[in-house]
Amino acid sequence: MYDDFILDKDYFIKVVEDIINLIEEQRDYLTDLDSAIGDGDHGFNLSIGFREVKKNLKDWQDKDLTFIFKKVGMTLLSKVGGASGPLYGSFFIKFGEAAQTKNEVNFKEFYNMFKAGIEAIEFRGKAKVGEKTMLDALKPGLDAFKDAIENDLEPKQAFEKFVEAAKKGAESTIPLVAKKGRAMRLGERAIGHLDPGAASSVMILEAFLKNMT
Amino acid sequence: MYDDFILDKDYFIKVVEDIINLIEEQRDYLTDLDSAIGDGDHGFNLSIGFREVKKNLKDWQDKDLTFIFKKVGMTLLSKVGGASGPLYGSFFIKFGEAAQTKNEVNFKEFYNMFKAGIEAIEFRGKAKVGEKTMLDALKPGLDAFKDAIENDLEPKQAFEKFVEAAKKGAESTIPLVAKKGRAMRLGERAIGHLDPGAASSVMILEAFLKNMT
Amino acid sequence: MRRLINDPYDVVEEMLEGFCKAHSKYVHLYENDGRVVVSNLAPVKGKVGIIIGGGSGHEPLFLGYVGENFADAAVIGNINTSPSPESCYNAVKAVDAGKGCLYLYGNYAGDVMNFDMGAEMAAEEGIRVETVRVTDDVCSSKNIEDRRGVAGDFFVFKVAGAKAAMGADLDEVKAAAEKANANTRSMGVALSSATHPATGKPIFEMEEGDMEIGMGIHGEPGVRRDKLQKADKVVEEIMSYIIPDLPFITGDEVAVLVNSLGSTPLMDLHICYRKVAMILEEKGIKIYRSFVGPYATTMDMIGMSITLMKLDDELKQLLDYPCSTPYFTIK
Amino acid sequence: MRRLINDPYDVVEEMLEGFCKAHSKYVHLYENDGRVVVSNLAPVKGKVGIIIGGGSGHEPLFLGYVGENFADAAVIGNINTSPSPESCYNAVKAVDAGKGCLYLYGNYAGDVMNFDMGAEMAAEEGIRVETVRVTDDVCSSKNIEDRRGVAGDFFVFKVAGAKAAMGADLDEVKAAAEKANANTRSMGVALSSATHPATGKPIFEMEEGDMEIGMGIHGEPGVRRDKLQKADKVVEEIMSYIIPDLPFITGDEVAVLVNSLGSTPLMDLHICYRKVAMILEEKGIKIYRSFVGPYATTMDMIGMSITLMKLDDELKQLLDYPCSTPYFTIK
Ligand SMILES: Nc1ncnc2c1ncn2[C@@H]1O[C@H](COP(=O)(O)OP(=O)(O)O)[C@@H](O)[C@H]1O
Ligand SMILES: Nc1ncnc2c1ncn2[C@@H]1O[C@H](COP(=O)(O)OP(=O)(O)O)[C@@H](O)[C@H]1O
Ligand SMILES: [Mg+2]
Ligand SMILES: [Mg+2]
Ligand SMILES: [Mg+2]
Ligand SMILES: [Mg+2]
Repeated sequence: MYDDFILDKDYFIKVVEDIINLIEEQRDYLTDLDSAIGDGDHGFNLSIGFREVKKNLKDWQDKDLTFIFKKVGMTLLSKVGGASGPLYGSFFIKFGEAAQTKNEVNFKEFYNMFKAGIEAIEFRGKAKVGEKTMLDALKPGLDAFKDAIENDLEPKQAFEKFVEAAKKGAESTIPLVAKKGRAMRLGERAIGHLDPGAASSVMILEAFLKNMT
Repeated sequence: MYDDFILDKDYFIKVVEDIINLIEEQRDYLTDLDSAIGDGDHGFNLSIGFREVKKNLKDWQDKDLTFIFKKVGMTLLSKVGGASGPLYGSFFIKFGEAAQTKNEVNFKEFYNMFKAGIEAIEFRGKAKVGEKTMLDALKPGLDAFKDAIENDLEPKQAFEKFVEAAKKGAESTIPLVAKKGRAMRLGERAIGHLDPGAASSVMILEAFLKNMT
Repeated sequence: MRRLINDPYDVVEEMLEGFCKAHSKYVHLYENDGRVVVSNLAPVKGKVGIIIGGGSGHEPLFLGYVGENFADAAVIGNINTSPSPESCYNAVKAVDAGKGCLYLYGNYAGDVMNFDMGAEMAAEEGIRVETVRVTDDVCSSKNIEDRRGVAGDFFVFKVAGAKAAMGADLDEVKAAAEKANANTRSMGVALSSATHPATGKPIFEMEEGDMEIGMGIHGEPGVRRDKLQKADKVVEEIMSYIIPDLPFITGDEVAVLVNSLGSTPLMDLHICYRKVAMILEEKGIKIYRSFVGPYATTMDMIGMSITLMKLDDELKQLLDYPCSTPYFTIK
Repeated sequence: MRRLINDPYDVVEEMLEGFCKAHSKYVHLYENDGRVVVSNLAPVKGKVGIIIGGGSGHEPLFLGYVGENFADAAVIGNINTSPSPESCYNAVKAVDAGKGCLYLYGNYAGDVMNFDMGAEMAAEEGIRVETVRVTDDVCSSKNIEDRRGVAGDFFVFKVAGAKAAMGADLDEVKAAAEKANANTRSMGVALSSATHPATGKPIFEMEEGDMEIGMGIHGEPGVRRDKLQKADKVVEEIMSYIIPDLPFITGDEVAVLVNSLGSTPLMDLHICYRKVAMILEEKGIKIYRSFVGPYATTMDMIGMSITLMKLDDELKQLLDYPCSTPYFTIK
């Protein structure tokens, strides 16, 4: 089942376009989340990066997935900076690498791309679940995705589990004290606020889901 | 009639005390007037000066009127600065000098004190009536005072004419374009606002009137 | 109110106490007058005494420029208010080295009266004191001698300080300062009022999102109030007043000062500077040296002013002349 | 919004363009990277390369301290956001003179990740890059290595810059910077938020009349929010955190920095400095040298921070060592 479920380049390009639009639309919302517990710029940071991606996406489209996502990642890395630049930058670079210069991937490969990307975030940021970061969304999400695949759920259903669990994970950051990033030193005062990076992670996953048929 | 109307030291001390209180009470009002057309500090400036007068008045009381008003004037001169410091400072110094080291003065001498004081303001500031300054209150006031004396009005009545004309003069600054002081460069925009120095001048005169029996 | 102060009636004295402690390598308070900040080097033998001053609230102007090869003393008034005649006179006593003194200040009615009285007192003692009043604010009057002094103070003071440091006599120092003043033009824009510490209120009203072109450094109203425009537009408008006023023309060399009125980030100042430089380049006016930062402020006012000084060889040399003060140093 | 800008997405580039024009005597943009501000003297033969950097919005930090005997390059991030790994690496390429380079920056998750990646890239080229992260903000964590860097950056950078200028090797420069960092403690108070130019809104909410003790220079929340107190009270509270933390004790000699977070008038800073000096005097701690002004800001934030650095003979010499940059010069 998973071998036959092919995600082609059109799909990934549409996803990237959707992410670009989502980040632009949600820029101020993400920034507001960061105001409460960080330095009030997460949405703006991502929008700087994805505006640059938007500018260049056309030039990359003819190349393979590894190339495209390397470019997306490098763009975030070089234009965003901060915490989210290297984290999402590494995510997309590794995400693309796992596609092994193909132009389309099957569902199992698709899972491996996320696995590689999320591991890159872990490696770069050295955060653990429960420290009130984007990993609180991504890690439980990935686990649920894996479970779903092991239980042979339909591809789209399996990815729905991913997004659902990521959402739940993001919400789980609300009552948490932050242990990483700028919010770390907030102590008790971080409690009651959704982590902005967790929120943007969910948005990105939703763009992947939305374009899945 | 005017020779018998004696103003003694008690009178002058009470007047100074009243001015001190008036300036404190009206500090923010005068400052607001100055906000509209100047630099928003006239009341505060005068209150700095008269607070210092208040501190030292006790030490001067045993001396003659010339000494006392010299001290009042010097205090304003040295503590207020700005435009109103030298103007009111010179006023009080010359006002006192005209009392010729006496401890009390008759009404004619009283008139001469104001004449000397107001001339000092003219000399220092080089302003003319109609330039939207304190002189617009003081000059017509003094003229009316002089007329009243020439027409043999009762002393208190004569001084009422002074204050009345000064008030009218102050109000006449409202439609004026300023030609001196900070408001000078306001052009048309000074129109519609009472000059703060004219307003404080009227307050000071009112303290003289109020204590007259 | 968003000011860090104690009793508002003590702000000037407490500031001076803090200032003279923090910068004790450069300055001290004159023993006979707590409103006179004196350079530790003054009186400097064989040098004309350079005395600057005016109201408080414009820091680092005036006291920040007292030190080596700049001003010998600053006379400090209350907020937005000229110092007293006595203090102006005491500054002369503190720094005169027998070569006379030069008073330098912005042209405001209050300052003129008080410094003039100070000069009269000095004259009675046989000390010669000359005066140069800075009149750089182009929009403050049609008549140049009626104009106010704003951030151009900095250029005129710097030039006079250097000329005196080079050993010139009083007439020469005065002539250099007058030339600097004659060659200097400024204009500003305010985006907010300033907070008077006594009342805790703005010294005038201004809506967020508005700007006032031509605002003075005491909050004196400017030429027009409007909705805030983009930085480039604002700079264009200001430059359109400054350039034809002198006029500055193709082939001229200028010093540029983009000055913060207090609360404008260096980021914004440099964005403005970028446009100033572009306009000057377009007009073929060469920038010799530039200064960007808070040089003459109005406490916490948000806003910016642009100053140009047309240079000749003497002014270049004087501008570049090394000096060392708490808030301005050239190596 | 009360900011003078054009398109908010261009603020950093336009600021850099203006900055490098205005201060072209000192700096230029690296030809291969528009986010690397390089000293005109770099690479300096025989000298360790001093590279500082971080997000924009803290001007004059970081770019204002690039010049002679201070930093060789500053790497510039977006507002409140670390620069990219590529730019951190490019800075090394721009200034390395064969003696290796030292990265110096405030200890923030983003900066650590990006500079570390830059160092990895340099290592691949065989260039040795060491790192000292400034951790002076006492209230940002119990563990010193988790603490953020705030205005203490200035002291640590100054010390490292001087040590490198004296010809020390990379290990010695790093050791001096580490000593400076270990001896430095800071804490601030904010009276307002700062305006993010993109949103035009404050980066966090703060009522007029409130203050937040311990606020970070990116607006990270502090230890408590309360009604604004008198300056002396605020200083007392901040000092009560700083002094026992190192601890600073009787007989110590210190450098003091009273820093504006952007929109605090020098008047208020000196009123605060006065109280700092009184407290130190009481405790028998001697002030060796003081700095008062905007050294590390948060755009237009109103607020102030206090930094103390405990000195020994070496640190004194390094602090006093002459340097010349657009925003800090010692003659
Ligand atoms: N070490 C880390 N590991 C994983 N995620 C992190 C880490 N540090 C920060 N983050 C994420 O980054 C988000 C903040 O990103 P952003 O505001 O763009 O960067 P900055 O903190 O530099 O301003 C946080 O909400 C958090 O989810
Ligand atoms: N040349 C002058 N002659 C007479 N009065 C003047 C002159 N200049 C200013 N004034 C008066 O001084 C008032 C302002 O005083 P104040 O606000 O205390 O001083 P400053 O203008 O220095 O702030 C004006 O309202 C005006 O009445
Ligand atoms: Mg952030
Ligand atoms: Mg006034
Ligand atoms: Mg005034
Ligand atoms: Mg940030």
